[in-house]
Amino acid sequence: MPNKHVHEVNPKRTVITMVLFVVIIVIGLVTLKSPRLTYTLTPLQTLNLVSSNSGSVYPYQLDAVLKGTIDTVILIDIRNKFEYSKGHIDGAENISAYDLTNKENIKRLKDLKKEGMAVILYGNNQLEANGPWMVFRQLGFDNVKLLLGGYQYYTLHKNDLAKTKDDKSYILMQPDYNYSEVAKATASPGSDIKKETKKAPVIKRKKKTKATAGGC
Amino acid sequence: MKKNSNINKGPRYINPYFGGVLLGLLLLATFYIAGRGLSASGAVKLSIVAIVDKIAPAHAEGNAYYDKFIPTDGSSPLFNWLIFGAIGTFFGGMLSGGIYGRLKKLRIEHSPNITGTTRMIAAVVGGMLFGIGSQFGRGCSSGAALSGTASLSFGGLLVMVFMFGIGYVFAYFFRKLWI
Amino acid sequence: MGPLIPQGIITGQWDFVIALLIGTAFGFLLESSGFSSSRNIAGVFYGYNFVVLRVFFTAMIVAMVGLLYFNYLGWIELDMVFVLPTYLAPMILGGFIMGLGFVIGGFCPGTSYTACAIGKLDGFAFLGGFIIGVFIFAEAFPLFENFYYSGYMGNITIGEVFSVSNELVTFIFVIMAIVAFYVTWLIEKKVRKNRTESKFE
Amino acid sequence: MNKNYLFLAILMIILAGGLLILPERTNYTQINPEDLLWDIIQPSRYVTTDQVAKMLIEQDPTLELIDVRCAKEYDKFALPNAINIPLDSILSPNYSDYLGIEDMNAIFYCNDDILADQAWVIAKRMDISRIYIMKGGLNCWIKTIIQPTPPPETASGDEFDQYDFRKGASMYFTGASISAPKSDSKSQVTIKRKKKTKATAGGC
Repeated sequence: MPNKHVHEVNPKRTVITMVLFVVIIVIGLVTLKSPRLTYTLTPLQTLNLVSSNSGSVYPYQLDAVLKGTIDTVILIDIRNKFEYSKGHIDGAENISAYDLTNKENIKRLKDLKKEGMAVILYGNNQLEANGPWMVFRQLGFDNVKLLLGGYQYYTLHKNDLAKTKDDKSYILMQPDYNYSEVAKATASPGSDIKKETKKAPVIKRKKKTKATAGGC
Repeated sequence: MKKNSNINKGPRYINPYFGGVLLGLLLLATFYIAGRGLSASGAVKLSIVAIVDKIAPAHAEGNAYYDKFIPTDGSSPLFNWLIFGAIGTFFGGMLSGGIYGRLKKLRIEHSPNITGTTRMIAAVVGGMLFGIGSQFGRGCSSGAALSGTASLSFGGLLVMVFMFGIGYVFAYFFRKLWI
Repeated sequence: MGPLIPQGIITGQWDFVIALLIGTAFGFLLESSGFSSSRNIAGVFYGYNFVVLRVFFTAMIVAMVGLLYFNYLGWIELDMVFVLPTYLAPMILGGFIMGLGFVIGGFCPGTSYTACAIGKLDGFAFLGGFIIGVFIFAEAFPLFENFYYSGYMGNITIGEVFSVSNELVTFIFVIMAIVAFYVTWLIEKKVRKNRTESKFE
Repeated sequence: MNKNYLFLAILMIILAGGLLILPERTNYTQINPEDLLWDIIQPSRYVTTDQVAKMLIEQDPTLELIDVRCAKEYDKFALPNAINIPLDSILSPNYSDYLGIEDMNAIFYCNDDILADQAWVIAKRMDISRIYIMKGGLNCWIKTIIQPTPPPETASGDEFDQYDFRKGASMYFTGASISAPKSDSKSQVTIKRKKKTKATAGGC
């Protein structure tokens, strides 16, 4: 072989390097931790779900559950223990939102799903349970539902839940005001308020407004 | 016995596949560290920008191409990853040449069918073409063709396919230069 | 985890030291594979020495496969790796001109550095020509500025263009590379029979 | 043919073939569900209408208000300089550029909280940082900022300060809408879009 160089017929080092490379990748694959929980809905599916309103439970539907005519439903109060002990919907269990993804609770929810039980999450209001509800729907728990109105609405209508079918006050997303009208209406200049206008932007004092201060 | 004489006679290069695997791993390491591939032509471009900017700053600013590469914060275009990479490439070549005994006095390598002068002219012309082409192609054979394709860039693939393809098309006309 | 510098894990002047080290390794590998000789490189066009194709394709498939595995393992974020933007017509023209320059000059910029480093005057000539070429381009840039930016397709990957997964693209590349290695091995054997010398210093 | 080369070729094919058969993995750009739930529980994801008003008045350059209601509602009334990204198109590439802009605090709002919260959860899952919800939404905005009610006599000084601020803010927002035409608010949106690739630019 006059033109074949010895290095070319001897690829030992190439083999060693490639094998090392493969070993590193294999080690990586073996040690790869798969996450405990995985999303089964894509973000787009989630978006369609929340727009469709299909995972919600209306307060009047709760009536049948509480009266015991439907027994395939479990209520879970996602508020903390303190608030739960102050008062809760009859028959509701307390699993605070912090603990919802615990091993036992996930297992429990899986079992409930297998048994065909529906799970209704509620918090003080719809907003409080909305996030946890969305998380569980994205994880594939399609038996998890969200109570509209939350605990606050429930306490108001504890005794006449069935009659709230036509009441829409708990349905959020509606404007309470005609915004553009309101914005214009208050614009009529009042003499004493006008002085304030000049002052207002000058306020330099940093008032620490706490998240709860708005109070809506 | 015959084998041994061969080793001593032939040039001492490493197995091309070994070189390739190592180069591939180096490229991977570069992606891992810098988030981009290897590059050779960028250094020349930046050096030219730096020189033109030094000699004729007004001209450099007037030209959209130079202006693109002059750092806006007033630092020198030379203070760049690409320049350091190119300096490294030069010293790396020198190191390898030294180890394998190829680091010798200045010489021209050419096919026995052509003169040294012809080879030099061909090299300058080839270099010029490469200089122009690499700017259109957004990189040379290492920056666009190798690193670009390795990072799965479509543009990198285009440059690679056309570079080698055209090379083969025109190889016949320039065979005198090489064989 | 990676890439380190874009994620700000390595900062400051260290990245220039790293650039220097990576460059050194790059130069070493180019030179020791035989890229400091233009006659070795040009062999790829005439069938007597396919070292360029071997090194180039091996490096490419190893890096591609590695990149995708690293991405899968979460060691590198593929989204943050620079994907060369595609400008269709200028890049085709660029490839065209470079191909011509390649077969005439016998080097590419990276290999010409290493050729210079071991004292090859034709390497210096190529580099000189390269500098002139870039300078000509920059000076003439206003003439074809519009063309230079034409055909922009963004940082598009091969998989996106052909609407297949990048894994499949890589797999096809690997198969093609291995077939190319075998075929060129056969060609090289045939061509070398008629030659006295096929490898050069 | 050298056996070693055969081995290398087969090894390479197996490696590349392995890529094809690897099970799908959740995208790294999405955050882990447990972390998502944890983030949802944090009250720090809410900002009050007062904070928003303050940022608007001070023309905080990091403020990016995002109106997630439908375009019809947005056209009727929106906060100054708010961008309209209807909830159902929050994932569309036309709008995703507006999210996750460096150094910008994106604040979602709607009529109340729910739409904004839904948008927030989806955006958070996509690992977009520095996003918030304006608690109470526009209903609360009107109630507290535009039509503030004075606190009872017994209230603390802080509350009176707050009322003063709200009164001022009310004038700022409603009064300003007369002197500087409100319809301009849409054209004032000059928020730069996020660059497509964060990767270091420039090759050769």
